[in-house]
Order: sequence, then C-alpha cells, then structure tokens
Amino acid sequence: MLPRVSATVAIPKPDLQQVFDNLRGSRLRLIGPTVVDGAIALGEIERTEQLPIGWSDEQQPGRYRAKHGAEKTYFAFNVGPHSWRRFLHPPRLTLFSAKANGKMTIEHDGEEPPRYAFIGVRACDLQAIAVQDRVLMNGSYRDPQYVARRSNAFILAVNCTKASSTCFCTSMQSGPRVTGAFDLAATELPDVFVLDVGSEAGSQVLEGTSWAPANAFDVGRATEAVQKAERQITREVRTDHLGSLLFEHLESPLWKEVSGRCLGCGNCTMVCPTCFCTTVVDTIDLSGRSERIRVWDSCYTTDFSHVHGGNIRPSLRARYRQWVTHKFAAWREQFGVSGCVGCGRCITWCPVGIDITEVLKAFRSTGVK
Amino acid sequence: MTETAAAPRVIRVDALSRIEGEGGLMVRFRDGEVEEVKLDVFEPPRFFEAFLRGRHFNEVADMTARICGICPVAHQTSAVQAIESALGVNIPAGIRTLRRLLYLGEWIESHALHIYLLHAPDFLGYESAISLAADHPQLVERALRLKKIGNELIEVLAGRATSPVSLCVGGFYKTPAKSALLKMREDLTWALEAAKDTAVLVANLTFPSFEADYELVALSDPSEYAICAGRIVSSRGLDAAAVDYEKHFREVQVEHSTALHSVRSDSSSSYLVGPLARMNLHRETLTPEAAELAATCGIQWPSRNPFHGIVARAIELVHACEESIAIIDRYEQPPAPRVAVEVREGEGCAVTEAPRGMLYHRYRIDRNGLVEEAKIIPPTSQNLRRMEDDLRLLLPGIAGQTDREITARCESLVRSYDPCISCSTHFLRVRIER
Amino acid sequence: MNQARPKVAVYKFSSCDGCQLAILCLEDELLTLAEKVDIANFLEARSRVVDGPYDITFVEGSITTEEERERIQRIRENSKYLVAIGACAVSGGIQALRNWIHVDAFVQAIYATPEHIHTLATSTPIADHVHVDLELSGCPVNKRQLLTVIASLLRGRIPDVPPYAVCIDCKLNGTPCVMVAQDVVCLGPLTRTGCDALCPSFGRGCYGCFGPSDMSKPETLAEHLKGRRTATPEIIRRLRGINGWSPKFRAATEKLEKTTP
Amino acid sequence: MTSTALETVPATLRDPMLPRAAVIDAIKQETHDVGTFTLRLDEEPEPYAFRPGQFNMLYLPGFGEAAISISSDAEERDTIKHSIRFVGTVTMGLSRLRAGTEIGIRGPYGTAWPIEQARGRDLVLVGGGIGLAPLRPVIHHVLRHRDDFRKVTLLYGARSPGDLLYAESFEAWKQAGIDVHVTVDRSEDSWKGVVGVVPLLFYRIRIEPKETVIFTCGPEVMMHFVAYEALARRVPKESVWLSLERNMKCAIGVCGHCQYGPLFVCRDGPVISFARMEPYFNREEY
Ligand SMILES: Cc1cc2nc3c(=O)[nH]c(=O)nc-3n(C[C@H](O)[C@H](O)[C@H](O)COP(=O)(O)OP(=O)(O)OC[C@H]3O[C@@H](n4cnc5c(N)ncnc54)[C@H](O)[C@@H]3O)c2cc1C
Ligand code: SF4
Ligand code: SF4
Ligand code: SF4
Repeated sequence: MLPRVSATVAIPKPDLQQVFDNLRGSRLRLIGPTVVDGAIALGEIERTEQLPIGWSDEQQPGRYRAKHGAEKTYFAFNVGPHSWRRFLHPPRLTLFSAKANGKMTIEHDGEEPPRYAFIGVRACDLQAIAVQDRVLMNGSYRDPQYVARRSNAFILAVNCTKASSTCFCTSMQSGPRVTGAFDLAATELPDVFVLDVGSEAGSQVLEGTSWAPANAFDVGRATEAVQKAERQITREVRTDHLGSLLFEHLESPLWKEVSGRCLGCGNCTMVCPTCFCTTVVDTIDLSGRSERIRVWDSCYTTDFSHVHGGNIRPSLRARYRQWVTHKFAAWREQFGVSGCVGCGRCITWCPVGIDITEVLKAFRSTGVK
Repeated sequence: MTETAAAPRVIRVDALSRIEGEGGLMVRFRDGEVEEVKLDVFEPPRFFEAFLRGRHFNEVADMTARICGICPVAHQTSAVQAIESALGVNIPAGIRTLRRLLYLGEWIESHALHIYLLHAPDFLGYESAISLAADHPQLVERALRLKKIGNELIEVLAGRATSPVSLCVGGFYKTPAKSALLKMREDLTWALEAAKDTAVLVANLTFPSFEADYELVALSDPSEYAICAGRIVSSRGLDAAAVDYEKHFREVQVEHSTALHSVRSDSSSSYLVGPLARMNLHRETLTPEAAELAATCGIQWPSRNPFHGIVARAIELVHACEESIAIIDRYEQPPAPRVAVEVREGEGCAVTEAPRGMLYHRYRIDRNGLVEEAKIIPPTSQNLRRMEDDLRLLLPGIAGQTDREITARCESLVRSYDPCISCSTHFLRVRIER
Repeated sequence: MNQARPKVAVYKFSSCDGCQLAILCLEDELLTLAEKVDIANFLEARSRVVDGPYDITFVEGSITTEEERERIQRIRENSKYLVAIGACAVSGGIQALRNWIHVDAFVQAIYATPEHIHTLATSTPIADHVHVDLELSGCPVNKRQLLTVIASLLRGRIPDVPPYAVCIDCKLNGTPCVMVAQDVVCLGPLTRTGCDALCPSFGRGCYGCFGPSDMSKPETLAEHLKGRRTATPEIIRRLRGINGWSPKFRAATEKLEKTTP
Repeated sequence: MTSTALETVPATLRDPMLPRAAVIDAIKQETHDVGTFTLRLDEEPEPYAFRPGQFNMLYLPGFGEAAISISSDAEERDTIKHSIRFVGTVTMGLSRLRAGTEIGIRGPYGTAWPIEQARGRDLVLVGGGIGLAPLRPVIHHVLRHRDDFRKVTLLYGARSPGDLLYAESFEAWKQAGIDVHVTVDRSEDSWKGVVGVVPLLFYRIRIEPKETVIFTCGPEVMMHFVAYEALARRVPKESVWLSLERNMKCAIGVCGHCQYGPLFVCRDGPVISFARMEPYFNREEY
C-alpha cells in the first residue's frame, strides 16, 4: 500500500536511502547537496552518506562558511553556490556542429537529455524553477533541452528549518515553506522526515520504506520547525509598486553610487537561480568543422550589449541597472512574476558583498521622498 | 673556402635553432688551428633573483615557474623545497611521491620533445620534425602522443603543463583523486611501449665517434633514481650534501654570455650534468625495464660520448613511464593536500634533477615570510663551460670539413645537451671564425 | 589571407619560451597546421628559415634590450598580421617587475663585469614599440585560444577572444568561489578569462596570469580587501605579478603606494 | 514515471535554434559596404512566408549568426533578399561568399509593420542608412497596392551619396506615385540634392496628423528625432512605428540579449509603436 497524493507521512530518516534506491531503480540520476571544496554544492549522488550530514552553513554578504557540527542532520543548511538551473539549463550545451564546404551540413546528435531526480530543492528554488519554466517552456518558443529535462525531473523538495542571514524568501512570497509542484516535500525532524506527497510518482518512491501517516505531533513539530526558520529571516524587500518605482528612477544617481562598489564580475547573475541569459559561441578549427555552443551569459559582460556602432550599455552603472531593473521590474511585465525569489545567493556570492535588499531600500527612500 | 695566412676562418651561427632560448656560436680558426670557441648567450637577463626579493615565499613557486616554459615543475620543486628547508617544514611521504610523479610528467614531456622534435632530425638528416613527418609520419605522431601524455600527467596533477598551478610550500593546493590518475594509466602503458621503441630506435642511430673526459655530476640516492633529492656525487669522487652546493661549484662571468658559467670551485674546471651524467653514475637505480634496455641497447655504459645523450634521455623516458605507472598503482590520495607552514626566519636550498640536469635554488626568508635573497643555478649554465670545452675538442678532428658540415656537427653537439637558454636566465648564435 | 599556404613566423623576445611552446603543445593539430600553413620561421622548432614577408607573425616576449627594440621594428615591417602572444608580449611580463627596481645595482651584484650586460631599464610590451594587430594574453597563452586565432585567421574571421573576467568561467564550471567560501584573495574578478578558471578549481586564488579583463576595477577590489584586513603591501604585491605592468594594475598599485605611509 | 504534474511534451520537439539551409542565388554589391543577397530556400520542411518588417537569423558556420531584415517583396514567394552591411564577424564572413554557397537561415522572426493601420491614410516612411532595408518590403507592398493608400512619402538619408541604398530604384518609385525625398550628411561635388540629417526632411513635407502613419528605421538617435518631429506635428504616438536594433543571439526570446526595458526586441519588436516604447526609448544607456 502506498500513500495517497496530498497525504502527509513520516519515514525514519535512514529510509531515505530506500527512496534513493527507488529513484535510481527508475533510471534517474540523483542530484543533491554534497560538500565540495568548502561549500555545500550540488552534485551527483547515490547514497545518503554523500549528503552533507552534520553540515550547516553561515552566510553573510560576500561570505560563506560551511561548518561541520555534532548533530546528524541531513538538510540543516540553506541554498549554496549552485542552483538547479545547472541541470535544467546547463551552463554549456552544444547545439549542433556544422561543416562549411560550400554546402551546409549540420550534425545534431540526438543524445537523450539526462533524467534527473533533484534531492533537497528548497522553496525559493522551487519557485525559481517555476520562473524559468515561464521563460523557457511556456513562451511561443520552447527550449527542447529544457522541456525534456524539466518534464522528466523528479523533485524531492525540502522545507527550510533554518534561515541564513541573506535569505529573504518571505518578502518574495517564495518560502520558507515549499509550495508549488513537487513530488515529495520533506521537513526534517531529529528522528523522522515528515513528507508531503505531491504526486503519484512521489507516492511510488515510498515503496519499501516503513512510511506511516504522520501523526499530529510530527505535523506540529514540522510546522514549528519551518516557523522557526521564518522567524530567523531578517532581510526584507518591499515589493509593492517596486517595478514602477525602479522604472521611474532609471536616471537616479543611486545607480552610479552602487555600481562604484561593484566589480562588474557578473557573479550575482551567474549564481541567480532564475537568470536565463545565454550567448552562443562558434568554435572554429583547422579542419573547417565548427560547433555552436550555448553558454550562460550575463548582462554584466560588455559583449552582452554590444551592437554594431558601439555598446548599448558601456558603463557599469548601466549594466548594474539592467540587472536590477530586469529582476525587479521588467520581469513582472515579461513573465508575470518577479525575477527574484529571495534566495539571497547574489548577496552571499558577490565578492564585495553588495546587498540587493539594501540597494532596493535606498531606492525606496528616494522614491518616497 | 680560401684560407689566407692572415685572415682567420670564422664560422658563425647567429641563432641556433631547435633549442630553447636564444644563443649563438662562434668558432675562429687561425692557420687551421682552433683559436676561439664561444657560445654566445644573448638571451637578455630577466633578473629573477632581483625581483624575487621582497616577495612572499608563497609567491615564489608561481614566479619561478616563469623562468622556463619547458621545465617549470623543476623550478617550482626546487623552489618550494628550498623554502621548506628554510622554514623547517617536513613533507609527508605521500605528498613527496606525488611531487615525484609530477616531476616525472615533466621528464616525459621534455624528453619526448627533445628526442624527437629537437635532436633526432640531426641524426636522420632532416631540418626539423615537420620535414621528418613528411617521410615518417608515424615517428612524429608517436613523439607527439608521448609528449602529450607527459603534459596530461602534469595537467591532472597541477592544471597545466606550462606554469602549473598546484605546487606550493607545504605540498599542493589540491591533490587528485585516485580515479583521475587511473585515467592516465592506459595512456602511460602505451607510452611505456612507445618509449621502449624510442630507446631502441635512438640507440641504433649512427653517432660520431667522439669522447671527452668528463667530471659527471648528479644527485644520487641509493633507493631510487634521484630526482627530487639526494646527495651530489661526481665521477671524480665528490660526495656532498645539497646544502654544500655552493662550496663545490661557483659561477663565473664570461664576456660573450649573459648566462654565468658554473665551474668546480677548486679546479675551476667544467663538469657535466644531465641525462648522460645520471645514466653513467647510477644506472643501478633504474626501473627494471629501463635497466634492461640500458644493458641491451648496444651502448657501452659508462659512455663518454656526448652524442649518446639522446640514448640516455630515451632510457630515462622509459624509466619515467614505468615509474609513473607504479606510483599511480600505489597511490592513495593524501588526507590533506598540504601541511601547515609557520613563518620564521631562515635560509634553505634544494637541488633537484631537471630534465637537463641539476637545478639549484637557495632562498633566505625574513621573519615576515619575505624573500631576502634568492639564488638560482639552472642546469644549462652548469653545462655551458662543458659545451665550449667539448666544441674545442671536437673541432680539430673536423677542421677539414666545409663550414656547413662543421656548423651542422657543432650544432648537433650543442643540441645533445638540450640546452635551455631561457632557463639559464643569467644564459644560442654559432659563429665560426677561421 | 586567401592565398594557398600563408607563411607563418614565430619570434622570441625576452621570455620563458612557454608561449611558443604552446604551438608545439598543439599535439593533435601540429601536423595539420604544418600542412595548412608554411611554418616559415620558427627557430625553436625548425632550422629551415624562409624569408618573409610573413602573413602571420607570432611574437613572444617583451622588449628589454636595445637589440630587441630594433629587431621588433624589422619584424613588423616584414609581417602583414602581427600577433603578440603571452603576458610578456602583451604587458611586459613578469620581468617587468624589474621596472620598479634598479637593475643596475643588481647587475653589479651578480656580474663581475657589469659593462658586458646590455639591458634597458624597463621591460615593455610589444605594442609600446610597434603596431600590434592582435594581442593574446596569458602566461602562458591558452593553446585552444591560440588555435582558434590561427583557424580564424585562416578562414578570414575576426578572432574572438573573450574579454570578460575569470569569475564567469569559474561559475560556468561550478567552482564555489574561493574568496567567498574560503577567505582566499582571488584576482578572478579583475582578470581576463582564458585559463578556464584554473586556480580556483585547485582551491586557490587567481593570480592574474591573463591580465586585466575589459572592465577590471583593481581599485575597487583593493578597497574591499583592505576592509577585509588584507595589508596594502600585500595587495600591491598581488597586483604586481605576472601582469603588474599592464596599465590598469600598474596604475592601481602606484596609487596604493602613494596612499600607504 | 509521471511527475510534478507537468504537461507531457512531444519526444522530438524541433530545436528552434537549428537553421535550415539556403542557397545564395545572387549577390549584388549595393554600396562599398552593403551587398544584397538573394537566397533560395527549399520548400522543405515548410514553405517560407514573411511579413514586411520581419527578419531572419543568417548563419555562417564557424562565424555565427546575425539578425538581418528581409528586404524583398513578401508576395514574391520563391526568393528572399537581404541587404547586409559588412561590419563585423558574421557579416564580414558573408561578404566573402560567392553565389552558389549554402548558408543557414532561421526565421522569419519579430513583429511586422502595421500596414493595415496605414490603409486608406497617408504613409510616411523614414529611413536612415541600412535602415531602408526593412522598409523596402513596405515599398514593394505599396507598389503592388498603391490605391490602398493616400499619400505615400519616403524620407531617406545616408552618410554620403555613395552610401545611399537602392538609389537606382528611386526614380521608379517616384513614377509609381511615391514622394521620395533624399538627403545626405556629407555631400560630394556631384551631389545636387539636399544635405542634412533625415529629420530635417520633415520640413519639406506637409503632414495631416490624424491621417498619417509613420514607419521609421535607422540609428536610434535618428529615430528619436523622427519621433520628436512627428509629435511636434501632432501625429499621435500610436501612429509612429519604430524598428529597433539590439544584440541578438537567439531571436526567440530566450537568450536575453535584446531586452529593452520590459521588451524583447526579437519578440515584441523589432517593429514597435512609439507609444509603447516611450518610457524607455533613448534613455541614457538603457
Ligand atoms: C532586427 C534586426 C534587423 C537587422 N537588419 C539588418 C539588415 O537588414 N542589414 C544589416 O546590415 N544589418 C541588420 N541588422 C544589424 C545586424 O544584425 C548587425 O550588424 C550584425 O549582427 C552584425 O553582426 P556581425 O557578426 O557581422 O558583427 P559583430 O561582430 O557583432 O560586430 C558588430 C560591430 O561591432 C564591432 N565589434 C565586434 N566585436 C567587437 C568588440 N569586442 N568590441 C568592439 N567592437 C566590436 C565590429 O567591428 C562591428 O562594427 C539588424 C539587426 C537587428 C536586431
Ligand atoms: S536576484 Fe539574488 S536573491 Fe533574487 S533570486 Fe537572484 S540570486 Fe536570489
Ligand atoms: S538580463 Fe541580466 S538579470 Fe536578466 S536574466 Fe539576463 S543575466 Fe539575468
Ligand atoms: S557579484 Fe557583486 S561585484 Fe559582481 S557584478 Fe554582481 S554586484 Fe557587482
């Protein structure tokens, strides 16, 4: 017997391995958090021991520390340097190769896109996936790679039971409790995972586990754990009329002030889970074969806004403004949602620790006048 | 060639080709006698020892890698070991083995480059490997693949073959997983066979009959073919610790060279370092297949013919492939990539065996960890005096030949040393004046 | 470059040979390259020298002697398209660190008869002396980039060398930022990409081999590092590395020097 | 396994980034740096149809893609014409090709000129430099359906007389009932015409603001002044149409490069009304 969709169940923590095995049995590649080079990053995993057991993190503007503690927690940390878009919309992807010899010969290897199970998708990141769905899959053109990867992906989401100083999901209505489409959503308690079953597939992977309907006590503890995380969130963005506020201040001196501290490195856009910009690089070799490779791009690079006759956004001020106005103003007009989900990555991973929430606050105070 | 009593016959090679860096050669005969031989080194000095002063010891490995594009691992290893000795850092065995593996990668890459692309064309009658490839493509393809495998070994361990990035004082920035090294195993197995074929090929070349009475100098270690450490021994009885290097060797300046020449301190005489010296001095520590080849290849060891350098190099290539495989098979990723280093005042030196021979680095570090003084003596400047001596010995026997022939022979002799002129920093054109 | 086999020359100035070696390190392409172009002058690789003019000339190394200063002029006259390869040729290289010290004193110290050593007071990039058609930075140059440049020139395409910072490639590779996660000083945000973000992938900070990126802001990073308790002399040393003499790094360090007591 | 409640997708979704092959039938050198390429497409996989104002992505292997407007007659189905200014990687690469070579093509993309809005009214076309190329399909349309419109005026300018595109057709267009006014920024001795920037040509014509529709394409500053002149003559913002240019890597609204405020030029443009663009148009570096 398996639980119904929308049921809430509890499994002993070690049973997570059975879930992993079931997923792998369905020929899915598991991607989950694991400690790499001093950070809790996403990588291919097979066993629960590869999860950051006992690890936590501490995040501040421009600073990240992964810490090992005594407790045997599986998910006691927040989002790290990677986001799921690495797997749904890979940083580099060969579109096709071509040979130029007067004729156009195009080779397009029809390799099957990988089928993934994502382990530990946080609320903000689940929202970010939904945001990218709108861009890459719900417009008039659809990116076939994205569509294939996305449609096959199994999502085991995790509710945050702690928050980092850089999180502001509450402001962006994206967390810390998982909402939206998932197969399973887990809340970690000291002894069990409380799981919300979100789909048929989510139910099926509980096969072989000693799941049991969650009792009121567990449900209560789980709710309390997520509320604790919510109370830890200190950063805030006021989103009312934010778009028009920014569009009205396209020529504000604030842009220059902030971009003066910015290095123009583009890290904020590269770590953001919703940024989707790409460029295409054409390789060329001695034999005349070439490849077209799609690569993540960033509105911070100069080539990004280059047209013949010059650059549309030659100054860093203009590029910084493009980033912020796209995320918080244009995005809503383009896709009907905010481009920011409040994950805080751009704050943590900005090498000089520029804090978007502070920047927006500064605009708010000029806006109110 | 008309020779008048008064005018000397001068043969000049303005810029020697197929060597690393820039130098020339000038030979002057008067009345049929060799009057002067000069290896001109006009490679401009780059003043590493000057601008290393005031740098932090952690920066030295990255900076000295830029002395030479071909043997950066040698410079980095000598540098970090010298500094470790100054700071009293002890390196665990696992990390030392990994450094040796990295060094072997450089031997493979450098030896393959020299044997095939720089030197073999001389014996086979081609001006370059590019022309050689037209007639013997499989030879050049083999050479390139060998070289590539050496490079890849360095890349797995340290990121890139020129100016690698992983070696540091205390160990490495990062050590490879065993699986990454195992990926190299198949290639190295191929390389071992290719190296053996190479050794047989070069041992059967026709060598000019020429011999000189060398003092051969190399690092020595009873337990292994010395590379990263050992005592300095010579065929004339020298047996000294690396720290005493400067007691036994000194540098002198000559007018025609921006590279200093090294000589023995007591006798002011030249000496020979490099593959031929190493092979002559301690063949007994070669790996089994390399030792077997050395014994059966048809060259009588010890050899005093510098042209046999190419054979010595090929046997070392076999050794390097063989030992690399053995190291990879035994490898366990060390628990930590490096050991903690505490800053303190001190002075230390290190001698290692670069592909071309002994390489000496010495540093004095102040209490802030900054370099107070640096001294670097690369193998080529140690061999320069010996090269000139060899040319002086070689020339009388070939004085009757045409300038072209003389030039070719002299160049080939110089190449047999695999001189690395950029490397000799303070260190080719051939000019013959008759 | 439409004619059958363009003539290619490779020249060396003050350098470590590492960049021209990058050509020999194109192991898989070297023989094809020798078919597609006439390697007409490349002393490290071959003895045969065919006279110019050359269609493509690669110049490695910086100008540090009077002789070099004259030679580069002749080479320029003999070359249609001149590519400066490597940090030495593009920014003066590591040996430009001598530009801040008095080499005379040093020459006195090492050489017994210093008058035989002829050297200029500074090490300077090729473009300070002649017109350069393309600069390919890196210490050493990236051989893939080098191949792209050659293939592009052969096919008549404007070579495309990305000018953005190392950070972008570091992120593409998925390397967690060493500056943020490990408190290591990293020049990645200032440095032009080309190395594929190698150093951070080895858990260490970028030290600037590829020189400044197109919008490198060394002063801004320096300010931040000071706030993170990195001492100014150390910041100066870091910027004065392989590409210390590049205008952006140089200006930043000289400014920092003025502001430190 | 069905998961996450997503709609199912066809297994083989054609990759919209894959170009199809087109043969260059002819290349006509228009000016020193502009050539018009006539391309022929196979009917497969589907017949090609476009609307005036749209563009294609032209692909040259090893070089890349460039967005190029279609400048031929939309009712002439068998060939497509592109007038290309040779300025950078791809376009320089294209400039070296010969007739008979195959290149890649994707398209058509983008919005079209709202010809219906101009029907029965006055139409003013304002072009600068290569900006005449996307207007030419409109001219072709007008030539075929002259009676659908009242007054039709072309205001066109280029840097110098030598840079004027399609100059040999001006006379025929005039004959067919189009009022053609031409200007150059810099004159040469042989030039007998007007000298000055394009917006100044507005002073040579009379505009009935409520009955006029303006289509303009050219450098952004030029279009800015065109809009200014039009608005000064009380032409409603909704009747002024611009064709914009931005860096483009995909042309299908997913690469992000062509963003202009909330718009994607490839999807919401290139043709867009001034009314929609005004809040963002010509803002410094936006
Ligand atoms: C909707 C639309 C329609 C268009 N229609 C036409 C048309 O009909 N005809 C037409 O000719 N053009 C048209 N264009 C413009 C055309 O797309 C561009 O000119 C073209 O993309 C240039 O591509 P390229 O690869 O040749 O040039 P690029 O290599 O992209 O270079 C463009 C310019 O930038 C310079 N440049 C290149 N790289 C750099 C760099 N790193 N730094 C500084 N400068 C650099 C080049 O020298 C050149 O001047 C249109 C554009 C759009 C968006
Ligand atoms: S803008 Fe910053 S906080 Fe918002 S989703 Fe992107 S990375 Fe996260
Ligand atoms: S324009 Fe900038 S902020 Fe917007 S998606 Fe692209 S990279 Fe991200
Ligand atoms: S990460 Fe920080 S420094 Fe880098 S571009 Fe973004 S805001 Fe600027």
